[in-house]
Amino acid sequence: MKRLWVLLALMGALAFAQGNTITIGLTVSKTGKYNVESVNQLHGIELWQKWVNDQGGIPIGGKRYKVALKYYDDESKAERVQQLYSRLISQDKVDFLISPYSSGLTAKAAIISEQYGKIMVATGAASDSIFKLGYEHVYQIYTPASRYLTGTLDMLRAADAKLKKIAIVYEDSKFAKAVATAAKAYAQKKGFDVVLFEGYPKSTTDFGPIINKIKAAGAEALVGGGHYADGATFARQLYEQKVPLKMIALLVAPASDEFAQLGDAALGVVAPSQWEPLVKYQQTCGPSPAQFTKMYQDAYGKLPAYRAAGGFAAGLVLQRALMDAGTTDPAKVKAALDAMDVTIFFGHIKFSTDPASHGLQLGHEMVQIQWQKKGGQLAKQIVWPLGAKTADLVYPIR
Amino acid sequence: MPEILASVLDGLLIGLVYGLAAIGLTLIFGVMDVVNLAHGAVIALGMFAVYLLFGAGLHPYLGLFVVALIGLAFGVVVYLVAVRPIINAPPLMTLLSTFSVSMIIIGVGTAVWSTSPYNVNFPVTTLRILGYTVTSARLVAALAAVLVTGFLYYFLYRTTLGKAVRAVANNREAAELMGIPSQQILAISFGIGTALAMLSGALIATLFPFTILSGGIYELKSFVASVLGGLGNPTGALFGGVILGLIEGSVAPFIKISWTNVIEFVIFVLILLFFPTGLFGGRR
Amino acid sequence: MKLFARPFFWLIVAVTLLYALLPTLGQNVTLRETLVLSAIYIILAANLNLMIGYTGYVNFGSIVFFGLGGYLTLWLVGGHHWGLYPAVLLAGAVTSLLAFLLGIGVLRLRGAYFALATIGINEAVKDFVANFDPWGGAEGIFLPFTAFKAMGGPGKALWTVYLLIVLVMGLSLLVAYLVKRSKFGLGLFAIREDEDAAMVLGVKAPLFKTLVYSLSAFLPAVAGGLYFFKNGSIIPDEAFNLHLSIEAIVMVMLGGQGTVTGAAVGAALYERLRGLLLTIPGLSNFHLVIAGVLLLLIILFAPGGLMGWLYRAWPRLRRVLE
Amino acid sequence: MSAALEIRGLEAGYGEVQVLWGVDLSVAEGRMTTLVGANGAGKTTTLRAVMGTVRPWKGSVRFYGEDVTHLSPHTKAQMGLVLVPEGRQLFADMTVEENLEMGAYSPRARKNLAANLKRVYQLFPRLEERRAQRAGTLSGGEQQMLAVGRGLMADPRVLMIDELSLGLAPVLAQSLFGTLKQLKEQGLTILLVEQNVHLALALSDYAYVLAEGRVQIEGPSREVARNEEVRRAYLGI
Repeated sequence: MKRLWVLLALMGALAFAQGNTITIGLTVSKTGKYNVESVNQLHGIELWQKWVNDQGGIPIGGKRYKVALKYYDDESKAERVQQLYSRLISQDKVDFLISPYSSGLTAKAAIISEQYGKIMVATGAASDSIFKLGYEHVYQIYTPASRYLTGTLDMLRAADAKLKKIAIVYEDSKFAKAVATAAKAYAQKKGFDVVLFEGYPKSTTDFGPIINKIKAAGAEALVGGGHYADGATFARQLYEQKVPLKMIALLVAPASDEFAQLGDAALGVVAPSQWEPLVKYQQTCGPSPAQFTKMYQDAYGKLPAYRAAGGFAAGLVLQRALMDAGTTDPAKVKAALDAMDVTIFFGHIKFSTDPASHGLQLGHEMVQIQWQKKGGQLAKQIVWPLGAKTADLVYPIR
Repeated sequence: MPEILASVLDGLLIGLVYGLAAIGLTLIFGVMDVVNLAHGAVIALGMFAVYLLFGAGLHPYLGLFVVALIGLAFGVVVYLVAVRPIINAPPLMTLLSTFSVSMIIIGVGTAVWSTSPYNVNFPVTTLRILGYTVTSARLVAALAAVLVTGFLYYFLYRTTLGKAVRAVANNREAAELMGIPSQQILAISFGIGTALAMLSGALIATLFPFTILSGGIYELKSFVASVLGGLGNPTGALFGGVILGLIEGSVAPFIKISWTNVIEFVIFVLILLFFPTGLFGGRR
Repeated sequence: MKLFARPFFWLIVAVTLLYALLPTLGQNVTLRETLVLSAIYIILAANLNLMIGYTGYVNFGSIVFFGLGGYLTLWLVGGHHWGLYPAVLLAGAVTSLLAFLLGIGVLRLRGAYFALATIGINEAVKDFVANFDPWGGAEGIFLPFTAFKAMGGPGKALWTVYLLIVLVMGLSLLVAYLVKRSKFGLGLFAIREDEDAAMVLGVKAPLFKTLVYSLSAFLPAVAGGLYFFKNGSIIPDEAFNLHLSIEAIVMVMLGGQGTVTGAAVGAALYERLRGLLLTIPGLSNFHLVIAGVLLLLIILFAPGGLMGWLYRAWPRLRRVLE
Repeated sequence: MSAALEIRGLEAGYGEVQVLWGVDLSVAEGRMTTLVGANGAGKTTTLRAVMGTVRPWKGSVRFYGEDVTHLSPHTKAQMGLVLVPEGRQLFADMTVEENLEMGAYSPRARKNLAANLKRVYQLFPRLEERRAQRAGTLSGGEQQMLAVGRGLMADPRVLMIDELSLGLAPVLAQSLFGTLKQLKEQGLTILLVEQNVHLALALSDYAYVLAEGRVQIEGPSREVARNEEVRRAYLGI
């Protein structure tokens, strides 16, 4: 089975000599549809590894443990994930696990981690449902899908107390549908009138029919979207069709830097983001957001995307739990994770301990970004929460 | 009500482009009984062709002419390599060989362009007609589809070569007996079918973003449209495309968009079962 | 037929045992996960071969059975707290019945029309399920952890499911063999050669075709149930992946259509090849291209596949390897 | 006198089944030659092997002295070796005139398209009346006229006709044979395969009797027609 794995663990000779090494296993989508996001996430994890090893390792119960990573390419495919996680646990004897990228792959890996009672920190996976299946060893870093758009709606309500009619239009995928369903309930609670609630098929490129419906329903604001490709197209066609919306908030797509390629069509579009380099969280452990951003820039020559930050955060949370536990004993580490309530550069981290939703992220909040013109240039600004903002929300946009 | 009209108009315009794609598929089937499973991949190639030409400074609408020529040449090559040796074998063989061509195109395309979306960013104006907003690109695409179809009809019914294509489609052996080099005609027909697919891809690329995988959905729509119109019947395929577009446009206001595909495929299977020669009569 | 006197029967038993024992002996989970894919491919190819190889009907959407079986199973287990065993059996039976009813209509079509219709059916079912809320729509179905606990925890459950999948693989090969050696199979081969002539000779072609279509749905549906149970979740795109059903055709062609050994060897080879192409650096980007070229070469130069080539080289093999 | 078409030792068949076992046959220029024989004797196969729509296994076909055995059918047609196939094989979805036009596809024939069209319409006025009608909708007799007319449009140097009268009413068959006679008188070289042995032998100059894939008897038509043995053994008259 040599063909399957690519060993990238960089183990210091010292660590070998002392024998104090913690091995963390994961799969990375080096190929396939999650390639870009997953490799980004890996960069964050590797940066954390380097950071912690440069400090001499993780201090646990008076000893220092170096961190080794072991990962394989899962090809973005579900069928490889279970095979490789089984291998990581039973053959490579890794100590802890980090999830693959995406909720779909994480769900498959979770069955294996649960089978062996291995702790798995899940990053790049925003699904709620994985954490409602009764798993006891999976911990979520991201804000779950159910709270993706709640901040957006809070912001909209704060900007316009009178606005009633909103449209929720989402990609018919597991993630976007979960987000939209939760957003609908929250919108109704907030006193919005959801005049259109509809999904569009995954490969949609022609948003004409949907846009006609948005117009027909007389929606004043739009929240929804799905992933990058559909979101960018949706924004472009909304602009071309001159749909009179006061706010457009889309998932994922506007949070990417490439979104600027849309030009004027990008202007004013809002997106929830897990994390942005400009956020100002007051961390109680680990690097500050600015320190992390600098470290990342030094290492990779560009600004970190939230996926990279999520990767680093996953390592940091595990590190924190090990330090709190003072031992590598899985049961104690699990107890430390259950009890965790910290703020790191990525934001507030606290897990649900309710058996019905064990491991679900409760603390972390989304930030809202908006594309604005700054000195003639399109730029992302943080507009919500107010404590973290870098600019005021532009409202209405049209 | 105006929204419904807008939706129907949208459907009509895009339906013409579906129709053009379907003609490419149905022409090849009509002439040589080959269901070209590389159709979708070729549509995607058309998208990238116009994208590359645009990148080289050619206006997308001028690029169409070049795309058509590339399509013709490419189709002839595909025919000679993958279809000709097994043209008389059972249908499974040509289905599989054209599918393998599709795998090769998509494989190379993925290696070169990955599967991320591309756009042909050229200035598009917005027109208001009867209080409804339409982009110039949509109008031009529909018009181009009609023009290309007209041109194809002129070719098939007014030129000797075009008539030879129809003769070979009617009776390959008799055509050969009359001195018509049937293999050349088959190669040319495959080339034309491919050129039409690439043209429709190029037109779609002026409307929507695309990836190397985008051809798949239009391939399926081409199947539906050409079966609606009767496999092997180019006029039928154009009408099939329009019907498909109109169905999409007219049901969209009343049901969830995501049900449109279900309706289309159910119609597809039902038509195959109960009107196997399509609504306009095809060749069996 | 004296089944136990046939060497080929014992060959099937031996291969099945080999798949069952190899990973079990060393509790080798990695090998198990590799072999489970191989076994699933063999199941898909062997059953598809009943249609393509035996009857000459190109089913492009055979994966719809696999997906439906998976959905029915997960719906019964996850939503209605059924046990896995009754759930997969019912899923298989229902899928097979649906195939029978569908077959009555769709098998009137021949050649390319049939092939197109099977694509349409798969896409229609996929889009329907993606909109069907009782099955979770686009979100799919996720199994609660209790479903695994009921089978002694996921560790034990996954081993059990693996052995069941291997059993289904063995059964698929056995069915393929028995059908080939039966009068029923003879009728199918007659339909493949010339359906109209077969009818004249008294083969009840419509009934035979419908029966074999229905039969070719049963075991893949059971396998789908087991496979997606193992995955713990199912979504429309994974369940009704048209690409996988076309890959199944490639496997059958690679091994040699119409032969039991060919379908199995083709499937196993394809799994290895695919894995190899995906992991060789530099080639991983081109694995689709290489697979495509390979398929084209088979079609153009070796339409009988591997078995066709072996039979020609050693004609005696024909008597041993079915 | 040189032969327009010279066939030597022709063997051919379908799949593994051999039908022709060495056919020798020669067609003199300006004459009408006929090939008769019972059903399954290999008449149609002979014509198809000559054209190349059935691949000849062995033997040679010479056309005005040139070896054309392995040329493709369309090349032979372009050279002027034209077959009016059994069962007419029209382009059913095309109009009568388009069918005729397709007959003149080869560059050689295309030059004379207008003249030939006129000639065909003179021979078969019915076709001119129905020039815009789809060939598939013609009556059986009209279809046969069109098949012959289309063959003539190819400007044949040798015209081979397979089963001219098959399935036609006797009156129609008579009239078609009349046309054939006219063509012969105009100097066209013809090789005729015909079920109606009486008519064929009456009209043609030279005859070959084919049985079991070989030429059994040959001679001037009148003599063959009188040959009692031929009548009984091969022609079932």
